[in-house]
Amino acid sequence: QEKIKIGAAPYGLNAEFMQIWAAALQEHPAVKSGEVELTVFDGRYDALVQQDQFKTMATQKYNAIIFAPIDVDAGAAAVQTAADAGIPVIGSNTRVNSDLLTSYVGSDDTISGYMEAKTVLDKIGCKGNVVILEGPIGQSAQISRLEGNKKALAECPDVKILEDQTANWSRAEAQTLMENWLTAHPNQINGVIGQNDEMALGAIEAIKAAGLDLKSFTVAGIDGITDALHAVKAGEMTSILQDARAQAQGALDLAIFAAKKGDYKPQSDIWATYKDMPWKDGKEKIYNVPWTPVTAENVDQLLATRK
Amino acid sequence: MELLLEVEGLKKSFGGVAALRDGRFQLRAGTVHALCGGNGAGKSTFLKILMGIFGRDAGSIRRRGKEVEFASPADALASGIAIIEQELSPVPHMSVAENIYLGREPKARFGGIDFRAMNRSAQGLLDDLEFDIRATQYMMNLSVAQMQLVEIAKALSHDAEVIFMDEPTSAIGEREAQHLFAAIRRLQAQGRGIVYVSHRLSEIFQIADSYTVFRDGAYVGSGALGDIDRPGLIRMIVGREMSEEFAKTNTPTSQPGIEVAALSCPNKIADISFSVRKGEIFGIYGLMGAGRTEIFNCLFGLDKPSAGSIKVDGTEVSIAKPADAMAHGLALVTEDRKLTGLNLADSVRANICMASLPEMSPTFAMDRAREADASRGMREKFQIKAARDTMPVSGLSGGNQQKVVLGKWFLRNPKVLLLDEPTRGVDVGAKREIYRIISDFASSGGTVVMISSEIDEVLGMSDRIMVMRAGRSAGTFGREETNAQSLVHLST
Amino acid sequence: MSAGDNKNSKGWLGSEQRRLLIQEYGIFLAFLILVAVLSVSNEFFLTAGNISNVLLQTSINGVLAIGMTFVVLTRGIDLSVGSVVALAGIVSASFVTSSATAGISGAPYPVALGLGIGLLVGIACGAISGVIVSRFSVPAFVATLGMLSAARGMTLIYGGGRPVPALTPAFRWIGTGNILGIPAPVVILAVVFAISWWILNRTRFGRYIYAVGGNPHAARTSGINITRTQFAVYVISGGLAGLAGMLLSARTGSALPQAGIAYELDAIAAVVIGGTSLSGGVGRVTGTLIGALIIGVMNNGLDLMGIQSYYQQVLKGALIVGAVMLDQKRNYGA
Amino acid sequence: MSAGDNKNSKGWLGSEQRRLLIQEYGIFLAFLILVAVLSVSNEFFLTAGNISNVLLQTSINGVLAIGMTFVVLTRGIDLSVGSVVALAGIVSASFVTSSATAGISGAPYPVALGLGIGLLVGIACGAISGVIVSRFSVPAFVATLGMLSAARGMTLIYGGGRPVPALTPAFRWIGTGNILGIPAPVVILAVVFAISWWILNRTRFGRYIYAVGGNPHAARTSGINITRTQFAVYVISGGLAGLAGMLLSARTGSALPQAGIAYELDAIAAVVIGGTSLSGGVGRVTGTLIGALIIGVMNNGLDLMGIQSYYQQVLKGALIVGAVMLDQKRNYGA
Ligand SMILES: Nc1ncnc2c1ncn2[C@@H]1O[C@H](COP(=O)(O)OP(=O)(O)OP(=O)(O)O)[C@@H](O)[C@H]1O
Ligand SMILES: Nc1ncnc2c1ncn2[C@@H]1O[C@H](COP(=O)(O)OP(=O)(O)OP(=O)(O)O)[C@@H](O)[C@H]1O
Ligand SMILES: [Mg+2]
Ligand SMILES: [Mg+2]
Repeated sequence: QEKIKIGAAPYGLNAEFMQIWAAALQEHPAVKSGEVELTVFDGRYDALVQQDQFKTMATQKYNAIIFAPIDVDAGAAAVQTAADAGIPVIGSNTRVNSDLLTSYVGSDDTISGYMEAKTVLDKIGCKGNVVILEGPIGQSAQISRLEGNKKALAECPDVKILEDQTANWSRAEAQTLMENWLTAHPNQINGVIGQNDEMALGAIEAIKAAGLDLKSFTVAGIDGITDALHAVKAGEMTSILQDARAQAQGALDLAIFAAKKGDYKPQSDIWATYKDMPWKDGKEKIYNVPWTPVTAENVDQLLATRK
Repeated sequence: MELLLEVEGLKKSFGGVAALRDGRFQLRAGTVHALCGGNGAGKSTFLKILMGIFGRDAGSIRRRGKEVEFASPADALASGIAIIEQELSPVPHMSVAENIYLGREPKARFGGIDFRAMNRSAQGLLDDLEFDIRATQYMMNLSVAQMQLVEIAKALSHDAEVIFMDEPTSAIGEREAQHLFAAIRRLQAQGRGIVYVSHRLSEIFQIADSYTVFRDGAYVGSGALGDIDRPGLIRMIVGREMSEEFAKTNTPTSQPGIEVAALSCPNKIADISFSVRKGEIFGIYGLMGAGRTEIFNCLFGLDKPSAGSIKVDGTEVSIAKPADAMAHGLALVTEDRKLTGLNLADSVRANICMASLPEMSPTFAMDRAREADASRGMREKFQIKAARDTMPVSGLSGGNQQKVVLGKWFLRNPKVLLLDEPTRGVDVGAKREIYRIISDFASSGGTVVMISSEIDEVLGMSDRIMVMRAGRSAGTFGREETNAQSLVHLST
Repeated sequence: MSAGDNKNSKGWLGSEQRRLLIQEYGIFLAFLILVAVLSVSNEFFLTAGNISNVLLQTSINGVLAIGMTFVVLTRGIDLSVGSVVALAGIVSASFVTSSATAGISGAPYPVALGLGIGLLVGIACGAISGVIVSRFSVPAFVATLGMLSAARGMTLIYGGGRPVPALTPAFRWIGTGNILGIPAPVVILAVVFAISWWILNRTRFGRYIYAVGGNPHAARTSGINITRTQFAVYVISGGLAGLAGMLLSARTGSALPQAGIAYELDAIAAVVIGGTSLSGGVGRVTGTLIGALIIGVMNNGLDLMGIQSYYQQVLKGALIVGAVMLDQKRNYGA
Repeated sequence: MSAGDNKNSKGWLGSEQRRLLIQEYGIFLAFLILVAVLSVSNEFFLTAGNISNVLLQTSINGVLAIGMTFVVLTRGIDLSVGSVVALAGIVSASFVTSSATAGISGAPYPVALGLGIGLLVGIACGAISGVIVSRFSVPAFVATLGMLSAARGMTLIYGGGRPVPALTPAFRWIGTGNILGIPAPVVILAVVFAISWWILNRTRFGRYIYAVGGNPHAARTSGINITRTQFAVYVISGGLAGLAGMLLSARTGSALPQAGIAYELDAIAAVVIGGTSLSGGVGRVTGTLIGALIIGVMNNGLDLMGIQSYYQQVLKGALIVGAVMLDQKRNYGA
């Protein structure tokens, strides 16, 4: 029996989230059993590199492709390439502006942006001052999460946004930025909205280094990376888990399904975990993996999955 | 007669130090005008200002009676002035023809370059001058002397009315110099004006018909060469009475200093043997390209000989790199100070100390007092003219740069001194001083091997002379048993 | 056997020419070896489709690297190309987008307008760097690093930090179209290469570039206008970066503000691998093209073989160095 | 008035020394102007806390830039420092983490072991680049670009693409501790600077570096071992990158595989802004320190003034160029 050749094209593999995502693919039962031959292509954070990799996969006649594009719009050209070669593409993590996408498994970044801002605003009582640490300007996640942030902030007109800058998802950059903000706005910052955990952690380090009391700050991040789980456990921040495993394995199930032209039952356990996201015979266009706020109750359990 | 150039009160200073205080001269059509002066007198600075390479601080320049202001060499070229600079300035990765016609490439159709025509006319030019160089060769593959010839050809190719020649013969041989003089005569006959700078007075008396002397950046006097004799000119240049003989005080001992046997390097030199005793000055004469420099390169570990043995103090040594040669007491004053002699961006002091760093840092840290002392000592010994010894050597006049190279190697107190054209670009006064220093070095038991293209120098200084021809020795002769004619004869 | 040999040596290049080629472009040998190894180890590598892919994937870096060659030959460097790619890409895109949210009012305009404006933006950036370097003697590294930062900032300001999507099909053609079965970007690269080769090897301006890089003093005393020559090479590099930016947006179908990050490294790498010296005056645009192809082939080949990305990075590092080492051996060894 | 003037000129520097300082470090003037403008326009800028911040934020780039100065003085370049930062950071961290999931079995080890290993990793990377450049005459750009890629790959392989968190407090002290109220990284930078200044200005090896960079032919003819000198500067740069990597992970509290990306640009920028020529032989480590401070002050000042990030990038570009232009004016003008 011919193996099914599936290619995964994440936008980049240097950061922890996508690393977990890629690792989850390798742990999918169909890959482990050898039914599927999986190759992961590192998009190196460049839309064009991803597009080129699609061409490479088309040349090699892959049966299906899992795609986490760097950008909503720029992903469309890549999908077109695959469609021209008759290869189904399953989106994961980041949407693609294309009708040609077979289906998409991901979590809506606008929601998480709203959720994290809301937690911060609730904690500071809908008054005071906040700062926002943004992702690389123009990246889809940054745009959507900011949209969510702004939506929540609109509900609290008394809250002032003191600063709003990009730290490019980077902990070190966020740390520097926060050090400078703490100087420029002494004793004025109440909340820190970090669009991802790395930057939130950087802000925490800056606060600690300045000798300030973390308790007088509310810091929020998104993604639920390991360091953030530890920080949540220590009561230093809040975070929202974006389930990389579910996004990856869900997409892989859908990819196999598409490759086998419907002759397939999903094998991942994530369908059982998320009752809100039913398989529906693989016919849905969009599968929304729910966001899970990290809490004192579930943090130990989550940490256990990171061994 | 018409004045091609008339200059008055030219001034120039670099960072507060005056290089030229009062430059003056008049160039008539159809004359060869010698510009004389000691090292650092301001000759090159003067010419560079006239060429538009430097700006001036004050003074006036009149070209055919009209006040001019050259913002760049392009302007000077456009008004019919060309220059052979003292410091060679080749574009190494271009062909000879491209170097000669740089900025004036013959055009072909569609705005391209007509390479064929360019190569042809460059080759024609070189052949006319009887320079043995192929126009299609890469500049970087030429020897210093050949590069100098290309610079000469380039200046002549400009068809300029005024040509400045700043020490055009310092790196080339006798034969090529005569070809240059022939060309100068032709230009003179066409009514052009040539400004000729050289420290070789015999050349000046041979080719020039008028002179101007600078001293310490200022005009001293001028006149027709017919009205002055050699001692008179020297007096004007150095500002005091001075005789010109070679100060030779050494007497060879019987102990061998350096012995070379059957040294060969493919395509460069073959079967070179000689032995030099302590206290002896051994001269090597030859035409350019005869392979003299190559001998030194092999001796000093800069090139790998294919065969041969070297003995220092009677014991055979193996030399793979300059550091080995230095460890055995050898020192090499190279012929090309810019390429292999100096770190132009660094200070005079650092350059003087460059070959003695381990000796001056017994504990890894530099002994700065010793560095300063050494630098002061060498500057006095060779009378190096520099504003400060922390100034970069690039700001020194050519002759003074040469003295820095000499100082660097004398500082090492070598046993064997290898000198390749040691007085290149050095003025009459300093030359005498250098001869005395070399001679003293030999008298105190040092061994000297000296390459020179100046017959007077070789004959005046050497105890014995080896003549090189096409990579082989054409014989070795005692000082008394030879003369200029036989040297030239043997070398061709 | 021997007959075969004879035939070979009468191939498309005479043996003398071949010897010269290898001597001049030791890197060409490295390229051939790389291609040979990949052909043997992957069945897809030498398929027509994949060759077209590799060329397509090389086109943008190739265009940038050719522009960079001009600059590096004069002893300069242009770090800003990546940012100029983004700026020109987004500005030109805003003139040819059919999306109402992005773009300036009234877009899409005719494709020629978009192309012209993209080129102009690139040329303007190059001109600014060029003036700073040539007139004010600011080291090229600093001047173009400043432009790297400034052009990226302007990209974000211009687009409000958002991508410009939905480019018109006419515009996208330059990135996705075909001419006689050859992808349009490859044809564009070929044209850029041919013109650049001609300029560098056959015109006065080309000679001036080599002279200014090889010995600025000699160039000046020969009456060459150094300021103008230096200025011109930055304009060329900027213009080609503008072109590359448009190719990039046309290929991806949308202009991203974070496009082109770190492209300068790949462009300079192609130049240096191709044998052009960063100290100026030596090098050939043919070498640059081979350098760009080596990088393209390497990326493509490692992806084809499905080598894990982390190991790919280690391998790439080793391969780049290895290729140049081979070249050095040829040049200086024996 | 005139009395005041007199007093001024008898200040902490004699007038002659001051003249030299301005002549040698025109960039110092640019720095002072930048500081003056920022002090006036922002009340917080000159507070003790902020000065300490600026120094802290300069420390890592400062250490890298000092290492880079050694390399650049010999006509080289070290593009790999950012990747070496990440590799050394993650390897050393894995020895001093108290997290059971990350790290090698049995960690945490004593902090000295972690530090030693981090340094060793940096030195090893530098040594590899050094051998490739000095022995095999591969252009430094290519050799260290290869190392940039390879070291990043090894970082990802070593850590499996995940960060190493939970570093021991003893290790974190080098990034977050204080010595007499001065942040530990600042003290480390000061020590690195002092030693480097001494090496470059007062030792034999320093003289070798300037000679090799200024004129390799002359250096060789003067008996200087070029190979060894070149090799050594890459080892120094690698070692300092290793140190910087540990400082970074100690500061952020965890070693990230994507740390240090593009750090090489800032490091080289500091070197060049500080007046060291990329063509070697000319420059001072004091200038590099000022260059790093200019970059640090600029970043800090623009953040303090709350300038929007898009405009910050444009401004940063302009400021860098402006500072160096001022310097050039001083050197070549009048
Ligand atoms: N770029 C420079 N910077 C500083 N000083 C300089 C510079 N160029 C020349 N000088 C100084 O100007 C003076 C005149 O130098 P110049 O080169 O004109 O002498 P010269 O007459 O040509 O000597 P020589 O016979 O040795 O070539 C010297 O004292 C030299 O130190
Ligand atoms: N860089 C080079 N590349 C190729 N050939 C060279 C090079 N330098 C010298 N040669 C050749 O080597 C031979 C010996 O040159 P060498 O420089 O030793 O001669 P020389 O007697 O010192 O003459 P001079 O120094 O006056 O030119 C000559 O034939 C010369 O053309
Ligand atoms: Mg002179
Ligand atoms: Mg010679």
